Amino acid sequence: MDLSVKIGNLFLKNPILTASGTFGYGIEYSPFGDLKTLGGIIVKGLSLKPRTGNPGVRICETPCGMLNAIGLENIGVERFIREKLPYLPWRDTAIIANLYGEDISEFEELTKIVASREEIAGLEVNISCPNVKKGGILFGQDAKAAAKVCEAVKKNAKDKTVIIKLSPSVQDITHIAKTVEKAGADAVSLINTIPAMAVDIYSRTPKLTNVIGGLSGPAIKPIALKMVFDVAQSIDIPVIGMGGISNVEDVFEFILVGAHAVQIGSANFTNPKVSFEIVNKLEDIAKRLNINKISDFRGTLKRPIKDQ
Amino acid sequence: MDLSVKIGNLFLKNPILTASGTFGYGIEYSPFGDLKTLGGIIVKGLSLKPRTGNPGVRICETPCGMLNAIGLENIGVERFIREKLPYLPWRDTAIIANLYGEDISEFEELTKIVASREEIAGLEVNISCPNVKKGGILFGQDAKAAAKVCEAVKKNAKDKTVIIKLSPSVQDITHIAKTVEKAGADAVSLINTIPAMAVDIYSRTPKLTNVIGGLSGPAIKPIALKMVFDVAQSIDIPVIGMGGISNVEDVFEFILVGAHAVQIGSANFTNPKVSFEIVNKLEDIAKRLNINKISDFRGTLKRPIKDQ
Amino acid sequence: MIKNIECIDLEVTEIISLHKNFYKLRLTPPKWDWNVGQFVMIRPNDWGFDPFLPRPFSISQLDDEKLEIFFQVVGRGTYLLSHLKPKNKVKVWGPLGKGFKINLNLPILIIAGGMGIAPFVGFIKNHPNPEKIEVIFGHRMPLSCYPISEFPKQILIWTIEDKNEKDLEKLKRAIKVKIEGYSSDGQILACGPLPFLKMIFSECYTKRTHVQFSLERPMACGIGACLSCVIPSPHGENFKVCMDGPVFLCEDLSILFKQQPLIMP
Amino acid sequence: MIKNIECIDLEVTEIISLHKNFYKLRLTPPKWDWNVGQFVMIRPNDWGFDPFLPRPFSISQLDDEKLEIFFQVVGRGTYLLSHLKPKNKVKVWGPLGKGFKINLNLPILIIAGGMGIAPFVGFIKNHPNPEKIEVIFGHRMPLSCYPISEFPKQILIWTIEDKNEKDLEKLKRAIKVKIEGYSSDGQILACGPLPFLKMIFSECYTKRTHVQFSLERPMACGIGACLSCVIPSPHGENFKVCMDGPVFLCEDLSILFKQQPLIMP
Ligand SMILES: Cc1cc2nc3c(=O)[nH]c(=O)nc-3n(C[C@H](O)[C@H](O)[C@H](O)COP(=O)(O)OP(=O)(O)OC[C@H]3O[C@@H](n4cnc5c(N)ncnc54)[C@H](O)[C@@H]3O)c2cc1C
Ligand SMILES: Cc1cc2nc3c(=O)[nH]c(=O)nc-3n(C[C@H](O)[C@H](O)[C@H](O)COP(=O)(O)OP(=O)(O)OC[C@H]3O[C@@H](n4cnc5c(N)ncnc54)[C@H](O)[C@@H]3O)c2cc1C
Ligand SMILES: Cc1cc2nc3c(=O)[nH]c(=O)nc-3n(C[C@H](O)[C@H](O)[C@H](O)COP(=O)(O)O)c2cc1C
Ligand SMILES: Cc1cc2nc3c(=O)[nH]c(=O)nc-3n(C[C@H](O)[C@H](O)[C@H](O)COP(=O)(O)O)c2cc1C
Ligand code: FES
Ligand code: FES
Repeated sequence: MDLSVKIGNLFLKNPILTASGTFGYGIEYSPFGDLKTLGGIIVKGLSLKPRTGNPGVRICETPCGMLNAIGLENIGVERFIREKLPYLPWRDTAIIANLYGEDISEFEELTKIVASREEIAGLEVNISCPNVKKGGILFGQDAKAAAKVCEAVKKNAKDKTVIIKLSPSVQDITHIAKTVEKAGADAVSLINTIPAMAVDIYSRTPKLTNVIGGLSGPAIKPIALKMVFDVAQSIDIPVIGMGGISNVEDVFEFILVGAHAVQIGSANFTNPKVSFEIVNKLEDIAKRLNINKISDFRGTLKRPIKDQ
Repeated sequence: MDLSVKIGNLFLKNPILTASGTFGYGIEYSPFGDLKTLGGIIVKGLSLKPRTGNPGVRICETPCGMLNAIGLENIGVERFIREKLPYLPWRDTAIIANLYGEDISEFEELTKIVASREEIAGLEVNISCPNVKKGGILFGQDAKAAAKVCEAVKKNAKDKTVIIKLSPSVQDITHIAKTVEKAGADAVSLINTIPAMAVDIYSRTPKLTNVIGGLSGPAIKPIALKMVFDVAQSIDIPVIGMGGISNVEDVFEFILVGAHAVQIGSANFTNPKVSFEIVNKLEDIAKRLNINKISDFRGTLKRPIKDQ
Repeated sequence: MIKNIECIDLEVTEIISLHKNFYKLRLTPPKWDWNVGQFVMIRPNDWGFDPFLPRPFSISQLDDEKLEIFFQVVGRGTYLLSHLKPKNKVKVWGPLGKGFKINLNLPILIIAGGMGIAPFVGFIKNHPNPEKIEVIFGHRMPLSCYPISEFPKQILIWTIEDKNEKDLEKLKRAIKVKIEGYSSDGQILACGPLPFLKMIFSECYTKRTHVQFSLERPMACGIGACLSCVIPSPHGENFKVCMDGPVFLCEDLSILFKQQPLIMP
Repeated sequence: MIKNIECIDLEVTEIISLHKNFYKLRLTPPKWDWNVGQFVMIRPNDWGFDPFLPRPFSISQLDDEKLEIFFQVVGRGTYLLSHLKPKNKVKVWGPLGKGFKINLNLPILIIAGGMGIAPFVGFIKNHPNPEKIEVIFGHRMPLSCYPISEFPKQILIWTIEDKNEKDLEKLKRAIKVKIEGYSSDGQILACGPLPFLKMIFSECYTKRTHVQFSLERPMACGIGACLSCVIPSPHGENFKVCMDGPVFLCEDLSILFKQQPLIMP
């Protein structure tokens, strides 16, 4: 059974990636499975300088999902390369750096740093974080800014695959997708979390100290699926889908609507073995679906017969 | 305890309305409670001519929510007035007509028809339905078009309160809210359902015959709450909040972030008595919250102390 | 106009497994006037928000001792129902829809496919003249899954396994022959999966035989409010399966089964 | 670097209610090397997606017979946990975090507030020299809610109800006096709600007494990956409560409790 996927220069042995911010720097999950079996690991968003993130309460549970307002806490790209990367099985699985910059020049510098590392297989550019004051979602909501970030990264990325991570908080996500495709992106990934909030009526306070957070988990899966479906039909570069994927059926749902690969996010919290378990189940389901290659299934959604 | 709310010329004895499309024409729910006790009833979306809606499977369940693609099936405004309105307790509770037109002139005509009926207390203008080919969400995503619909309705609405129902599928919902405020809206209501989809991997078909549907239910509550919070801070006219409200605590969450009133939608399906039960519990919770008037609670969300 | 519908919290009194995945759920009985073919919406009180929607089930039996539902586990909702325990509380609204119109004095042919037997269980068990009932029962699962053995011995019951093309042919022939037999003076009631009903429909429609069909559609409200369960009707406006049905006459289903609308004799 | 953490499906063997809303949950025991103060993440296999997140609980006791969690029902998750039945499967990962550093030969003062007693239950019951342990236990609910009566009789235990200002004063005084007593050669371990810990902190911090505090924070992963549980540290970078804690030394908490960072003796 051929489960492999090519995305730009990026070769994935299977379509299962772990989503940025939900799988730490990868190493944290090594007690729960063999990291080498994963299609790839997208590490926590990296910035030039270490960031301490947002103060106070950063997560809260919601119906079939959760809010987070971590605020991109991370140890910075340099320490990541020094302290984490050597312990990751980068020869056997794709390690993808997720990048966050406050402005274009930060993105450029970050890209230069990671593009020179053979251990890093690709870059995911986060222009969609709802939890930071500068950059983040602001780039993702502005087609021109998104294109500029994309060009700047691409120019400095050498042969590394550049994936632009899109925000769902736009009127028409296919417009941004097409824009970054034109700007040279090798792939897009979607969706990042959806801006949302939760409050406590008795204390009259927001549940997150940051007031606003990003919604993730199964609650958003139907929204994510539609966006992936729309984007996959509107561009020619590969689409990496995510949003609420929790089991192997969900994976194939995203592939059915056109995704080349997928990312497992918040589900890692409900079961730290889930990404490994999903990888193990891929072949089984593929057999049940009567497909020999994952790509035979991609985008094969049938249109229903309209008259009942 | 004063639970009443004024929204334009509209007087509600309490802030609980039932959401359009989830409470039929009202009469269907009379076996489950006294319709007169409700703050108001917003009836199924009405069009000039009867509509048969979308073919095939129209709903499906999703994590903590549901998709629908009814496609605005309704008996048309004339039959509604003849066959349903006389049986509704319009002297004792606010009956609000939800209007759907394919173009401005249809909205004008619809408005003329309902504005002349003393039984109808207010109009909710649906410029946000994701399940129809013409009008609907297209008006709601275009500030200029939204303003035009609003002006056209307002001009013909006589003294009826005009509520514009906003779509969440925009980049910045406060922008549309401000635009319709300027165009004369007496209030806005939000959110309508979020475009979404679901698929079956074994048959490779969408679960809805219409492919795309609108997501509603508790899954979207955190998104709705944030939008209501944002809109309430950006305009001076009242905001009616909805999206996943399922119990009386949810009601106060929306009031806490600034809503004047709320609508109970999909929750009516999980328990046909829920809207009545929520009305009954309002005073109890208000007491626990130490408030004498609902309006004392409105918009009193405290900002958290940032350093933990 | 509004029938005597109510929404109440009932208590589970018993849950009986006939076979893996086949269950009888018994609840404290409400006092309802009801017809065979009517249904209830069920939602256990401890479901939280996921699963979200209630589930529709035929009233299989309702007497002074119990409201009984006969169900098969087919997905998450029915799986969770099968784990209910005595004393668990369940929100139930009903009796919903229009049931079968039955004349107890005339012979009755029941054509049921699989779980399509559910609405008839109590009726068959309690009919004053069981020899008036004949049943064709098409099934894929072992017979022990269904409460067939509880039926009075006087009832003529033709059980036909439906596993392959040959079985299907046999079933078709049996249905054809029996329908002809009942076409002049009997009553024919049918319930089962859509393809099964369609097969019966083809037999009866052109011959203009009166058959009553009970349909299933995805439902949210069960009371005609959400418009999720509709099917096209020959009259232009849609039928709401939950209110106008779930039981329909043959001629009502001409559009659904894609025949020309036809005036029945 | 990575400790011996595993994620396994355990079976409920017993669930014992001490009092309304207070439960001991017993699971089939994993074979773990663990410390007092370490915790597990728990998620019953039948939770579906709602509630979504797992729940953190201190390991109250772990021996050849059982892994025991002592918990209070405070919300939906713990409510559902209290309805678990023997044989139900529960996903558990652990042992997580860093526990208390304990020298069994030295006298120990445990200061616990309410459910803060949970991590100490097994330790107190199984200590080879129970006379070496002294406990200050502040509580709001009746004593019968907590497994206090199971403790060996040799243990000095000061139970202080904490219902009003006066009680609180009494509790404060007791803590102050005891902390002084243990400051030179004993060990002090504290666990309880944040305001309770802050009170202890004020006592020990300026006097530079060594106290080990166990903290609670909302958690998603429990293993240092999600960064949801962090607190500010005096070293600039945040502490992850799930990995760097949940047990911290007094001097680690100066920023959290808003004192100036201070070099401890
Ligand atoms: C009027 C009526 C009477 C019924 N009587 C019985 C009965 O007596 N015994 C019995 O076993 N089943 C009966 N059904 C079917 C039963 O409602 C479904 O099997 C059940 O809802 C499936 O739920 P699930 O969560 O296990 O499956 P899932 O497939 O997980 O359900 C997901 C969603 O699809 C809907 N759905 C799935 N299958 C059906 C279906 N066949 N009909 C309607 N909605 C469906 C569910 O309501 C739910 O919203 C009846 C259906 C209707 C409409
Ligand atoms: C390391 C650690 C050890 C713990 N040990 C115990 C124990 O031994 N016994 C015990 O009864 N409780 C213990 N708790 C607290 C316990 O985790 C919470 O009471 C529980 O998560 C509440 O869940 P709920 O769904 O009932 O409440 P809800 O308030 O409905 O929970 C909603 C959300 O808030 C989070 N949350 C709520 N309260 C807390 C809290 N105090 N700490 C962390 N997250 C919280 C939940 O995880 C959940 O995501 C411990 C917490 C931590 C962090
Ligand atoms: C706790 C948490 C932290 C996250 N951090 C990042 C991040 O650093 N960079 C990023 O691009 N996305 C981040 N995300 C978004 C996820 O990668 C993913 O896009 C989102 O959670 C939707 O997928 P899910 O529903 O499967 O979780 C984070 C999500 C969560 C829940
Ligand atoms: C079955 C269904 C039908 C609906 N029909 C309409 C409609 O006709 N007009 C309208 O403005 N909104 C319609 N809505 C949207 C609801 O009024 C409401 O905005 C939405 O469901 C969000 O609220 P909820 O999460 O509480 O359901 C419909 C929603 C559902 C679920
Ligand atoms: S189920 Fe709602 S109208 Fe039939
Ligand atoms: S709970 Fe995830 S980092 Fe601590």
